Amino acid sequence: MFDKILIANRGEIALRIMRAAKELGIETVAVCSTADKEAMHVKLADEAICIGPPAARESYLNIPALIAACEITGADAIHPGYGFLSENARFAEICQGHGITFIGPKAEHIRIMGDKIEAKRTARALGIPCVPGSEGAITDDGEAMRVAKEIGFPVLVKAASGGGGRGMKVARTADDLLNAISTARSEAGAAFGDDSVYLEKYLEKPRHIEIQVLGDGQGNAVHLGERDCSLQRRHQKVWEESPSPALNAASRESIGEIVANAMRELKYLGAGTVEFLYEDGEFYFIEMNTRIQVEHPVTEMITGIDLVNEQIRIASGATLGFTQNDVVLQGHAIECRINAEHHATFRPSPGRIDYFHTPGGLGVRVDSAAYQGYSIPPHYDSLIGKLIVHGRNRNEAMLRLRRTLDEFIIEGIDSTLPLFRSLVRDGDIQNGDYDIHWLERYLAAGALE
Amino acid sequence: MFDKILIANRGEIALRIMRAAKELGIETVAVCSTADKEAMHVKLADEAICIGPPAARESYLNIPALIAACEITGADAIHPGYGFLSENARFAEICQGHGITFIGPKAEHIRIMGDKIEAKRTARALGIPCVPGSEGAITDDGEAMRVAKEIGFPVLVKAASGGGGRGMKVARTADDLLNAISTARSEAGAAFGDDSVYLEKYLEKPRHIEIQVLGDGQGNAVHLGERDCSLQRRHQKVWEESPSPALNAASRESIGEIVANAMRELKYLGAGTVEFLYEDGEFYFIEMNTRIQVEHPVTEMITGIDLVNEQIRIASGATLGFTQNDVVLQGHAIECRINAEHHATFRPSPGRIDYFHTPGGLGVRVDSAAYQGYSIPPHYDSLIGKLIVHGRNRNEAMLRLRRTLDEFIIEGIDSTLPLFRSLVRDGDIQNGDYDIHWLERYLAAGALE
Amino acid sequence: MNDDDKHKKQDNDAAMIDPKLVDDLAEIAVRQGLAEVEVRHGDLRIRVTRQHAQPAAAVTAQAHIPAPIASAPAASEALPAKNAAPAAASDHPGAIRSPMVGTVYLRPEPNADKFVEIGTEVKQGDRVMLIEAMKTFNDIIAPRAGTVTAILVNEGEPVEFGEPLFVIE
Amino acid sequence: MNDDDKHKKQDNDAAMIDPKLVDDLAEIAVRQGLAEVEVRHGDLRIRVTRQHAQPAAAVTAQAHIPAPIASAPAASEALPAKNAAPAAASDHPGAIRSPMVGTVYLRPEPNADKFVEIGTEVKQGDRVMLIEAMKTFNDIIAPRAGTVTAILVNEGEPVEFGEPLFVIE
Repeated sequence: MFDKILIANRGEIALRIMRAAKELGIETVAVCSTADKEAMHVKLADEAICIGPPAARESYLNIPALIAACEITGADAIHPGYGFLSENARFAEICQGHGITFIGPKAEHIRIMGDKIEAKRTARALGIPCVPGSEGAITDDGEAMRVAKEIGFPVLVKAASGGGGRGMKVARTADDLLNAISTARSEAGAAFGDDSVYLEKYLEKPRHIEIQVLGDGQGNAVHLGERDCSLQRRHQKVWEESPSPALNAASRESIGEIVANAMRELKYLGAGTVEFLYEDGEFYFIEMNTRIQVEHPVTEMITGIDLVNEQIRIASGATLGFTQNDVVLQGHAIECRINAEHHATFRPSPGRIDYFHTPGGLGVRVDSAAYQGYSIPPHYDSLIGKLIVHGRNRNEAMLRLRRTLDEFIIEGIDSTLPLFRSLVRDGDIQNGDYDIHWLERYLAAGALE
Repeated sequence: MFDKILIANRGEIALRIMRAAKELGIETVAVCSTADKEAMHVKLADEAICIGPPAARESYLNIPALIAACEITGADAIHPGYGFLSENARFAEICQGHGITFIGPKAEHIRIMGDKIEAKRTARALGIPCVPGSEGAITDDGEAMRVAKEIGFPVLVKAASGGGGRGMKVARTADDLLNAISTARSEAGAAFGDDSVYLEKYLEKPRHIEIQVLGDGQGNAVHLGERDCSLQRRHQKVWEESPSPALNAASRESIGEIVANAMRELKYLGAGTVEFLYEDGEFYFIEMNTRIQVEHPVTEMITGIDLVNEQIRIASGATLGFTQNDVVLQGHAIECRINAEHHATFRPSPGRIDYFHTPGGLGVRVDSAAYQGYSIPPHYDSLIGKLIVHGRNRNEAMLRLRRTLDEFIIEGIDSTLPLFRSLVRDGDIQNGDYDIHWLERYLAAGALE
Repeated sequence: MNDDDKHKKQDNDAAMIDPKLVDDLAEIAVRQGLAEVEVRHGDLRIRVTRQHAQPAAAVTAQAHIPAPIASAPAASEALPAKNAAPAAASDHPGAIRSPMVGTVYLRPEPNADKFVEIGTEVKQGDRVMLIEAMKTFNDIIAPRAGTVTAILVNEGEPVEFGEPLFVIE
Repeated sequence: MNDDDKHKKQDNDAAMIDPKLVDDLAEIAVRQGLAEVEVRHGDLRIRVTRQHAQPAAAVTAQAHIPAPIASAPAASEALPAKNAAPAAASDHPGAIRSPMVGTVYLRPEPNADKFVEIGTEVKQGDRVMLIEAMKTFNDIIAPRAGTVTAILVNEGEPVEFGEPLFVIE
């Protein structure tokens, strides 16, 4: 096992990783930018190193600084968290080159899954169901039209290097297609320096359902059920829950086994998430995230498995300590991402938290690096914390969520708490009846104004 | 189900009950004394009624005021919490007489278990193992000597109406006996207005182990495993955990079934706890508490059963929704009672909480009615809150407890947090090697000075 | 406590300093729950500071200074207070307050006249209201002689302990 | 927000401090949830501060009023800070700070002389130290000419970004 882990991240996930390390008896090194010297992960770590100025590219994305910080502290492993360098294959390689264990998948797998076209090719080869679409980048307009007609309109034009919704265009009919391709190309070229695009079947009302996996790199892998992350705003997940209100046990087991088998074949190492769109009973692979995700606590609450603990154990060379049969999904969990944003305009609201009171009691978990008196710096994401509740069934979890949202107090800055207080009382949400467009429609209808 | 529950209590247990009621969709009425108008249970209830001045006998123990508060708010049930009127059989009867459901056992069972001699007689009749001792009160010195010799010295002389350690004397040899009896008698007479005493085998190094039960009053009852509450100071529990480090699965199942069977025979209704001393593999009944206990979350964490939810359901007439086979004990839970007291002198420290930050993350629960800016009034108990951790095994729970204690911040008043930070690092505690005298010895040795 | 120290520190231009002013500022600081008050005029400078998080006892020991309700309002606003009623109505000075929880009746029986009206002269011990609790009617009597100048509750209304009922002047 | 009104109320002939005015300001601070209110007129200055600032925006909107840092120190002390070093050492004014994380070397190789000693005159661009990071040695140069008056790190010591290294005067 490692002696000392450097946590190459900040905010709640840095604290999450630190907690797991402390509970394994491993020493922790926090890194911070000059904007984060008062951050909780700095205060609670065994050691903390300032690695650069506020701009992330000079601090949290600064590979030489992170390696140097390992050198001067003697850290023998790095946990990258999510975002920042967590899906940077070169960083994983550099770590290995310096004798530091990168707590994450093999660089090769990070690289494959980081390339959308390569990822899809690999997924298909592993038997994971994909959205019907072009076999790789489209270079010719005639071919594009042929493929689009084969898939059937509407079709989606997507940038090969894209993400976050940029470089995506819908062509509803054949007349729209060439225009959609050229628009997507120019957006992709400007945003990612790569104008290659591909085509996919466009789904009208899909849900976002993702499967959590854990593999030990030695051919053992399990799935830990799904998370339904359909409630999104601008492609950012807002509310995640498990089990999905849309799946039954048979479909859960079927897609779970397909994914777990794929990971066994791939000899995948560490935690990962295979994301799908789900419509009319069919799953369509979107991408695989080769890291821990923001919403991982939802899975922890229904499985009792500490995912970050497992990441660390596996990275240190341990094999998976349990099989698929040992994984039991119990009850229902829901996570709300509380952001420092106005609940209706979503205007970011950095600044000082004047009052901070978190809910407590049975079945309640708060993952947050905020504290009263903490100033949320304007340089990074707006996540204040995550409220996760667990109940014996979805109804109990919803009632528990309602009462905990009413107990949660954040003052001095705007937060999205009022959004969640509305959502938990909404009929569609109570019925689990929502797709990936639901929240945008709800907000557009002015439900919160 | 009830429409509106009046919570005849204050502090963290009032909040605990309120949370359970809210999660059942039941309206809540808080009551408070004039000293508690800023208390969290008052702020979070649907309605709040001031029932009297600070002195408990004029407010929280004021039966007419509580009944009148039900009348003016239309509450159809009263939850008494723990302490105050929770084990007052007359109060339970008065509630029924006014058409208000008392959320607790039948008055008859409260009365039996409230009388130590009657309780022991009943326990013995139900097959629950008792401490060898006199059959009821000792009236004659010759009889006392005969019984004491039969039990074997040392013996304990106890007041029939006693509690909290008052009216208790140890006679190590026959020479001490008559003196011990007369001292105990006069203490008991002064303290309780009843000088009857009885004799019991005195245990040298017992553990305090208690069995949680739940019955529906219709003959269905289950046990929910044990809690080890051996770490006590002046007969006050300080740290509780489950499973007990001292029991194995066979002894757990054996005593559990004995107790569950007794409750089935008694047709016990609601939550209750049968307390034992445990020494050399034998259990000795001490008493039964016919109410929810402070340390109930320990059991909730390892069973997943919401005890207060069950109390309310059962009181409304529901039958137990599960059988003994459905009860699965998972992992290990530990609770620390954080008091507003100096950690070494235990001097009470009422006053304003200037900074309050609770730990979060996986497997952590905080039950507390405190908040930043709250002033703990000097009139009531000193419990600030309970920190409960759960882990897959005792080692994980201990490491989690250590890291959460380090995250917990309470400023402005003294708290017993430093005591727990020491305990979690102590070798005996880590080994689970302690009895009911361990903590007093530890403190007497000046471990915290 | 440190108000006294401040007094002593101000002896440079002792003649200029009015202890009464300092005391007034201190009283404002305590009553308003301030951390600090500073005033300057020309060479005059007075600053009074209170410790963050004064234990209640430290201040209330000085009988002439009102209790530090300083941050209580802030804290109580921070936690959502659904029941403003108890605090709101209880501000009436000199009101006779309810000795119990219950339901108020202003007349001995439904069709009878009220015990008192505004303007009624009462003697000490006169019955002014009834409060019903647990099916029992409890007399609320005038604690002193005088004129009823306000009745603060309505027929059949629930009252809490300590809620103001009426005013005699 | 009502500070302007208060300015107007502030009469020129208020030669002495008016406690009523202070009290009014305090009442505004409490009611509006401000951390601080400061008024000046001529050489009159009154400032009231509260510990528990409510919405910061209300105060920072007025550029001339200092930001409410009131309780920030309390809060940061409240969370246990295990790493006092970064804050403690960084107070040296005018020190040249480390541009990177790494290990400091004061001489070009183990047995060589130090680049500089206290008292050494340096030109702009002179090498003063090396910092090793990722097996690479990075020159730390004098940003200006002057005399080295302090060396704040030791041979082989780890340094963080922004940590003061030496002083040139």
